[in-house]
Amino acid sequence: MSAVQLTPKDLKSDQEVRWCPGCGDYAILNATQAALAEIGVPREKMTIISGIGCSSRFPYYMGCYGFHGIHGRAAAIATGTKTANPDLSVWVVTGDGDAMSIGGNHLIHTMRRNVDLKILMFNNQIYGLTKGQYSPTSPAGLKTKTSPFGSVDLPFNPINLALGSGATFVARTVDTNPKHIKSTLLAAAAHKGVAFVEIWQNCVIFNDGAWKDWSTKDARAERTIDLQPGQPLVYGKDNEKGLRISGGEVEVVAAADADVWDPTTAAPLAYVMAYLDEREDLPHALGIFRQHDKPTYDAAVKEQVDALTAKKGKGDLKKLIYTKDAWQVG
Amino acid sequence: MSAVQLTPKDLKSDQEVRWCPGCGDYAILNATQAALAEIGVPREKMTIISGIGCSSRFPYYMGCYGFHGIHGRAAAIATGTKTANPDLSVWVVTGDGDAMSIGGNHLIHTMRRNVDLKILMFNNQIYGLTKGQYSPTSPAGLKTKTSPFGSVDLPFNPINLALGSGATFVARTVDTNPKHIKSTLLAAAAHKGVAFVEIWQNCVIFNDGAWKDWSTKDARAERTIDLQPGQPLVYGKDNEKGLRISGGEVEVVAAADADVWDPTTAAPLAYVMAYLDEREDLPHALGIFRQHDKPTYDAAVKEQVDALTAKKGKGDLKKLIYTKDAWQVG
Amino acid sequence: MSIAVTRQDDVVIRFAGDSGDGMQITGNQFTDTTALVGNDLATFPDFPAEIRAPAGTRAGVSGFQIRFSSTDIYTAGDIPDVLVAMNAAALIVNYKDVAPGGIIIANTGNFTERDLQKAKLATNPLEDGTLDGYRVIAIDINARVTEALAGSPLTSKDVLRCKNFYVLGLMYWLYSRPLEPTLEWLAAKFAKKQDLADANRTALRAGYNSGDIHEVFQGRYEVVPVENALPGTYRNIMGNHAVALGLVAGAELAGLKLFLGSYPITPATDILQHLAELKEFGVITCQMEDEIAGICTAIGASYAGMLGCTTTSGPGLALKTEAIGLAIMTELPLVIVDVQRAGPSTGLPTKVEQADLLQSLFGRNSDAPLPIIACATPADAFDCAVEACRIAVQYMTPVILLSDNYIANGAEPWRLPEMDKLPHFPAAQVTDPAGYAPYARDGKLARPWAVPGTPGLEHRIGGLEKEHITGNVSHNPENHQLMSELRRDKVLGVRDTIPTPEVSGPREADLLVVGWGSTYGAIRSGTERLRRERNVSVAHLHLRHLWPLANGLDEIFARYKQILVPELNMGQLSRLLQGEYPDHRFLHYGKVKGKPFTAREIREKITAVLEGKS
Amino acid sequence: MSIAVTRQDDVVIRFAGDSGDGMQITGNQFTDTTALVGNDLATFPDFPAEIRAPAGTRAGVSGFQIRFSSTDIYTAGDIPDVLVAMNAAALIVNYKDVAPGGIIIANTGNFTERDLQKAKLATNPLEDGTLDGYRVIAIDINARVTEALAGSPLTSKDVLRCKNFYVLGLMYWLYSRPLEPTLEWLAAKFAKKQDLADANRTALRAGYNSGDIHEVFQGRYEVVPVENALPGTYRNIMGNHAVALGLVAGAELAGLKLFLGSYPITPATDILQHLAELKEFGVITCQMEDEIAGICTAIGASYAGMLGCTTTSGPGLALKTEAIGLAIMTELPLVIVDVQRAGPSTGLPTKVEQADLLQSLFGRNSDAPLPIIACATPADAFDCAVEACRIAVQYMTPVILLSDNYIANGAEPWRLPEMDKLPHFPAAQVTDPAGYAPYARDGKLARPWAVPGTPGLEHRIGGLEKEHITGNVSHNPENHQLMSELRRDKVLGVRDTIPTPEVSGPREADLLVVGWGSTYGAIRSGTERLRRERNVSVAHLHLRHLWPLANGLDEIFARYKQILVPELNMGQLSRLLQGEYPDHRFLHYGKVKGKPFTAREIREKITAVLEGKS
Ligand SMILES: Cc1ncc(C[n+]2csc(CCOP(=O)(O)OP(=O)(O)O)c2C)c(N)n1
Ligand SMILES: Cc1ncc(C[n+]2csc(CCOP(=O)(O)OP(=O)(O)O)c2C)c(N)n1
Ligand code: SF4
Ligand code: SF4
Ligand SMILES: [Mg+2]
Ligand SMILES: [Mg+2]
Repeated sequence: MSAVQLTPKDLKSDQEVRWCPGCGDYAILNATQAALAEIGVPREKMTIISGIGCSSRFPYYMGCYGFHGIHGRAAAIATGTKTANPDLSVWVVTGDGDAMSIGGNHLIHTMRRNVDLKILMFNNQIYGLTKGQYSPTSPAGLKTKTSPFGSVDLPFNPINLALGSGATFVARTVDTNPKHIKSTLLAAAAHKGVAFVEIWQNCVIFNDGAWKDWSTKDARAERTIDLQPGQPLVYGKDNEKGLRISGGEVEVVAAADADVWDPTTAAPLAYVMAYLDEREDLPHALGIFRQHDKPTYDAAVKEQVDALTAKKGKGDLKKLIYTKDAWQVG
Repeated sequence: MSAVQLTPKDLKSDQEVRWCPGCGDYAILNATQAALAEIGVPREKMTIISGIGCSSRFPYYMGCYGFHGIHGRAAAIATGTKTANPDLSVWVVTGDGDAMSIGGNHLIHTMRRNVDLKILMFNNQIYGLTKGQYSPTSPAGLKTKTSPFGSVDLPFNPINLALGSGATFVARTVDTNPKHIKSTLLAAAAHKGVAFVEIWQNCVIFNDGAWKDWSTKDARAERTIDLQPGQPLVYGKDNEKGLRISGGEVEVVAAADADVWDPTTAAPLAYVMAYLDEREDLPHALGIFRQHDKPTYDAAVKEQVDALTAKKGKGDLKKLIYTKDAWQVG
Repeated sequence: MSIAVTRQDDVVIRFAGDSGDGMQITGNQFTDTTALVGNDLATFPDFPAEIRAPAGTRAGVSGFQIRFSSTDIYTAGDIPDVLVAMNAAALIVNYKDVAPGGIIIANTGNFTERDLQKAKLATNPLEDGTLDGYRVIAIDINARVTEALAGSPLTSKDVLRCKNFYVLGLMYWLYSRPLEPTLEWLAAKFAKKQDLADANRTALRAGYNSGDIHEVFQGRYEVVPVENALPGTYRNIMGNHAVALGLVAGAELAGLKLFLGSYPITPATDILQHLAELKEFGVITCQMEDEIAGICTAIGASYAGMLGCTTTSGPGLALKTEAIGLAIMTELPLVIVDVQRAGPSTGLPTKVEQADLLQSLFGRNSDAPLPIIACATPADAFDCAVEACRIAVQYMTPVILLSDNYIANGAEPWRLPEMDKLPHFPAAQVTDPAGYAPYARDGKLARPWAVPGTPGLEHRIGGLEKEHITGNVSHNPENHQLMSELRRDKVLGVRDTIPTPEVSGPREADLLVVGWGSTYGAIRSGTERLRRERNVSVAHLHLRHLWPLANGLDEIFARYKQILVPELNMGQLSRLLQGEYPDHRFLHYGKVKGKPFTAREIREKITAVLEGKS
Repeated sequence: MSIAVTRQDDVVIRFAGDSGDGMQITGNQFTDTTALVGNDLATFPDFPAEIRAPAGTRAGVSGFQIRFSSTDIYTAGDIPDVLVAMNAAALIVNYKDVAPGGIIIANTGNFTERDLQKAKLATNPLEDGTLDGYRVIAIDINARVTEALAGSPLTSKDVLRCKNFYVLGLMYWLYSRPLEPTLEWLAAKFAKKQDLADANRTALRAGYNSGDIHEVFQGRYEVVPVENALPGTYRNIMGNHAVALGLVAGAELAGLKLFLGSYPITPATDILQHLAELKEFGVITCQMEDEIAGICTAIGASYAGMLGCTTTSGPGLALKTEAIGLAIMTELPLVIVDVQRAGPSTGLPTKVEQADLLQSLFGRNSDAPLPIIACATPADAFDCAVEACRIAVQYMTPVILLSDNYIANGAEPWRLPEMDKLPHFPAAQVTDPAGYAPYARDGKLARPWAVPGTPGLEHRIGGLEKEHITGNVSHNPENHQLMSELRRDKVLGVRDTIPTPEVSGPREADLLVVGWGSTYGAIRSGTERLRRERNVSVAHLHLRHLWPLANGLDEIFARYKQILVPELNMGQLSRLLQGEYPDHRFLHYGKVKGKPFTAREIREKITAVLEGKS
């Protein structure tokens, strides 16, 4: 693709944006437009494919090609699109319900296959569009319209699920930090292969403040750590604290003694970072958990087609139909 | 449940067993009957629920209750059965296609919810019943009827997927070792919560020898390690080699220096053991990867029902219908 | 000066405002109070789209229509007598429906330049002649509420949020309704937020008093209670709520506990939400990962001896079809509720349509028959849910219960059933191993229900064809034919336990109008009025049972010269009837606009048909 | 002594043996050779259940029937003239079908005590009178093969594996067929396993020679080539293979590349398997995680500009219905192939049924019309697949192509199309931004296909109702009505590009038999013979297009006194026709035994109907 330079405005559509005032989706939309303007892909080669949910209205607001699919199936539709035309930059926008509930199967298989899609999962820990039922990422005990006495479901850790499915790029960002969204999406775009990006998103109406313990500016400094390739695992207001991994466990150390983060390692360290979520005493990780290079599905499909076409010559319909074992009458 | 003692024969049904001669399913059937005879549950309180596949014919051969469901849905059906009656011992029997392909979503959600089901996944890395197509666990490059030039799909590591979904009990065993199957199933039965057991199974017809590098008696000693709670991580013909985990990586050490295996740790060590599968130089792990105690879904559902019934009194239909805001006419 | 109170028999009010304006609450309060007054009533809430659109836009308009009357009514009315428009967008979207000369109350506080812009209006419709011919009452409700709540501890934004109660108060005044029910509701609702309770109370009273004080109206109205209402205890009910209650009742009447496996989907989600509250009835609700898991857990629960049930809307039903086949093959009881919405595909998720009938009948691989019933009104939904449970349990079969968005969210007074007159249909779960066979059959052709946990009845079921009696897997050709016929005949046998429906109107006439589901009200009202006022020779037949069709329909059809089938679809019941009763001709009258029929549309169509014009 | 060669016109042979006995290979070899000889033929392979049952049991029996003839034939025959039974189970399961006086060749080597036991036989049917009235040829094939292969390097187990080629040789001798085609096939097949090639060759020859040497038969037969066969190039083809080729051809004729998103399911899997081989045609096959992903990737690929296609059987179609609605709403081309099997639910997965017609028509939420076509025979499947592609591309719509298990695995000689006479229907993907609108429509009411990657045509599609022309989301009531009508009319418009089907037989008659799909052969053959032999007044109308129904059917139906509709289901086409053409009466004749109709069943039914007996 030729390196095209767009402005975020080029990526706005003519449709009125229709989320609730204060919804975290706005910030994500803006940051996405800013990021996509910089990936060097012309508008017509970008397509956004979504399922159903508040988050899934996303394609309508983007000035490129868009497909608002059906609930849970965005990853499957996008797999078809990308495999049919690997030249396109295909982005999947989905919610915690759309991706992890009804769409869970397509999600894990897309990640396993390493289809070169960028999957943005807006995690508000709730079904927004259907007005407030718990989702597979809602914490146990959450009271919602369908769990009036508290949900008895244990939630997924989306990062663990993505890692466990074999995703080659796994990252996390948050709606309150547009810069971080942008840099994360740029890294995702640069990755050749599936990129799963969990985006903590606030639903002001049905689950307000779900992430507030980690998402506000102050909380972010003290209670999150940003995983960046080649950077030390440090956090705190003045980056004064560090993490060191030993034997699957994690300890807090002085910044100077912190391990350096390497998302490309084959060893299962990314899981250790996901495990931080379970620890009250440790920060939650944002940033890039894993970044592995593996053959992509769409490229492998194309290679096989190309290789066999080169080997056998372009298929000839007549030869296919008129085989050796045919016989002549009359 | 009262402790009942059965013989394996009690768990045979009157139906002729119909797998191909030499199929690994026979050994698993026998070992399962042996194990289930010892779990202290009477026949009538056991039910086996399956999907579709060679493996899924299992219920017909068991002398307890059985439900041969539809393709991929066994875990969902079983969730309903177990939640409706937590008093039953509910076993799901499924294949790599049934569980991980079409049934992937129900599988991961069942594991996330920690429904107290025992899920036995017969992994032969192939679709047996439909006569030999690659499955989500087939190695990349496998030539099958639908991948004549080699599969371009990267496979799941079932253990990683189970762990990443939050399963509380994750284990692996192999059809060539009936004793190991039996002890693994007994451990699964003893676990309160979901138990995911991958069983390496040989399909003589369509994927013969898929596991032979690890499953024969000799290979097992040298190329597998058995994860048992509280036991050192040793392997080799004379248990002479050991494993030590450090910083997410694994090294081979003398048996005496081996780490002791603890599947109950909260730290993500189980992933390290799954990661052995990716290493040519290390053994593959069998045995128990994870064993965590968490509230089960079925019990939590029941508790909520019981608690609210205790609090509000048994629901009175008349009161439910004749509410305060009703009025009288005539 | 005292203001005259005029008696009216039948009034339609539409509240319309922004999604955030609380129109649904206003409407529901007016409804509840009106029910207590003893009027018959029907409501039609009309949500815009799923997401809150930007405030002030046309897309963001939310409406609630209520019709109340001194006599029996069947629909929420065609033409509002009063429109309350809380902003410019609400006005422009709705005013055309109002009866000529009708009242339009407009909140001028939300007709600023910006408001007009957001509503895509070049000029102010209050001033540019748009509303000529209506009785426009322009009030700056924002200002009045702010005045009334001067000194309240609430922020000015929260103060403005009370304006719907101001309007409600005003409408109570206009139609002479008591404030008490709403005052009580506020006290309960905001028990822990006294400030809000106070503010809304004050706004309500201010609105009520403004009627007297400001003399904006020439007079007040009174709609006296229904006189010839059937004696009994009544309560206001919405369709989704009625289904939930019916399922609980149905399970209890069968001696079973209810299990609901479901996945949220508009407009069916409420049923799950209602049932999730009823733990003390032993009701288990599992919100599953998708629709397939929803029905599969329900099948698994029925297998375990509960009454399995699943609730959904059209797209969700489409996903459940494979599993429905499993329930048919395993012959387990199961109630599947489909609250229909407009499609195809995602379509218009918050709008009404009756277009899942053929999906319900035929939307499965192979010949896979099951009984289908549809409810006519919110109150009828209770009876239909009970009936669905009865059939499921007595015949060991999945049953589809069709509701729709109009019934689901509409309300009407429900004459509560006398508890001891509810039908009992205890489920016969077998326990005796003697003579047990999994696919033996009783007089209804139902197989015995043997539940895991029962000693000596261990058996295996599944989706492969079963051998007659033994239930073993069978590939025998004759057996497959026999089982296919048994499955068909069992379902057809439901005919023996359902009554032939009664025609409303003359036994013989020029025209019979046949309907099903939520068109009931419009058809009943349209046909009655034509008979009453213009002596038209027309009758109405409503079908609750869509499969099997009741005995005796053929004879009924034969008594009418023509048959008209209005449906909110492109022709589904008409197609079914035409196939089943080829001796008659069924004229389809369809509407697919995401809206219910109005009684007037029905009347006009009937007239046209009888005049040979269509 | 020289053996007489008798001429026969029409022969039916059934090979039956254990699943492991290679009966399908034997049958296919006999078929290919017979095709080359120039006979018309039809085959019917009959696999037992899905899993290899224990050797020797009744459940493990696998059969292959071939009928070949000197004249045109339409079915694989009702009654075998010869049964080859490789073991006791194969004999007992099949002998009853054989014509009285017919030949039964039994491999006595597999009638030991143990074999009888496994086949659940108390006594040996070769000895106990069971086969009285048949010409039984008992040969110990095991022994003969072992003799013939004495000295072979193969193990004795592998030697026994060659017995099917011994039988094949014997049958070649009996019916005077050449050995060369099979010898060539063996050479190619076992190019790298010379031992096996040699052994099978030897066994084949030994079987052939045994005809002469052992004089087990009184005579040989000859079935001369079809004389009046249409001139052209022929090749033997199975239905699933023909569908695969038709899809490749269809894509090429549209100027597109083919994309298949699928999930394996019996009996549709072969199509995926065939297409997976054709990479050099640019065909992409994605074996997905389930049926839903299969169709969704196909939709995504069509969206990207390929010709999306998905293949499945009934239970899989049930899972795809929600996504089909999305394809209907987004108006993308898509071919959905359903190879029907017996149900409901898992049913009888390897048996035939035609029971997905109504599912195809109505199995989706809301009114969601699409065109449906069904193939009649294996060769016809090619044309139908091309036709499905044409309609999908020209009308921008999903199309369902119905095949079934009988067609899928059956074979017949296929008169190859002349390449330059194949229809061309180039897809018109738009590239010009001038005047582009996503939901504008052409003369066929198709919307323009604008593919991502095209500059200036960026637009958004999806499952919510679309605004006419612009394609923006629209909740407008009138627009929804309009779009619903456009969707209906576009599909009905397909009528304009399909011919009225031709009746075979008299223009007017006492009875018209209307069929669809794989019953074609049995009906054609049954009606022709009744006319020919008994001068019965009966005609046959075969429907390729099931929706929309072709123009002119009404007039055709009017010309016959009665109309009979045989189907392998409980009444689906008959129901559809009755609803559409109420002026006529359609008599359903159903069979759901997992088997095709025999021509005799059709004849008997026709006779009964005409005699007023049914
Ligand atoms: C087949 C189907 N089932 C259910 C629904 C209803 N539905 C629409 S969106 C949604 C959940 C959305 O949650 P999420 O993906 O988290 O999106 P959010 O609205 O929170 O952004 C559901 C259940 C549907 N549209 N289709
Ligand atoms: C809805 C549906 N799709 C597809 C199939 C076909 N099918 C049956 S079993 C199977 C795969 C079985 O593979 P696995 O679960 O690994 O079982 P195995 O036979 O290898 O034991 C498939 C694709 C089906 N029965 N139903
Ligand atoms: S409901 Fe929640 S997620 Fe949806 S638009 Fe509103 S704030 Fe955002
Ligand atoms: S096909 Fe494979 S898995 Fe199936 S029964 Fe045979 S050997 Fe076992
Ligand atoms: Mg969400
Ligand atoms: Mg398998």
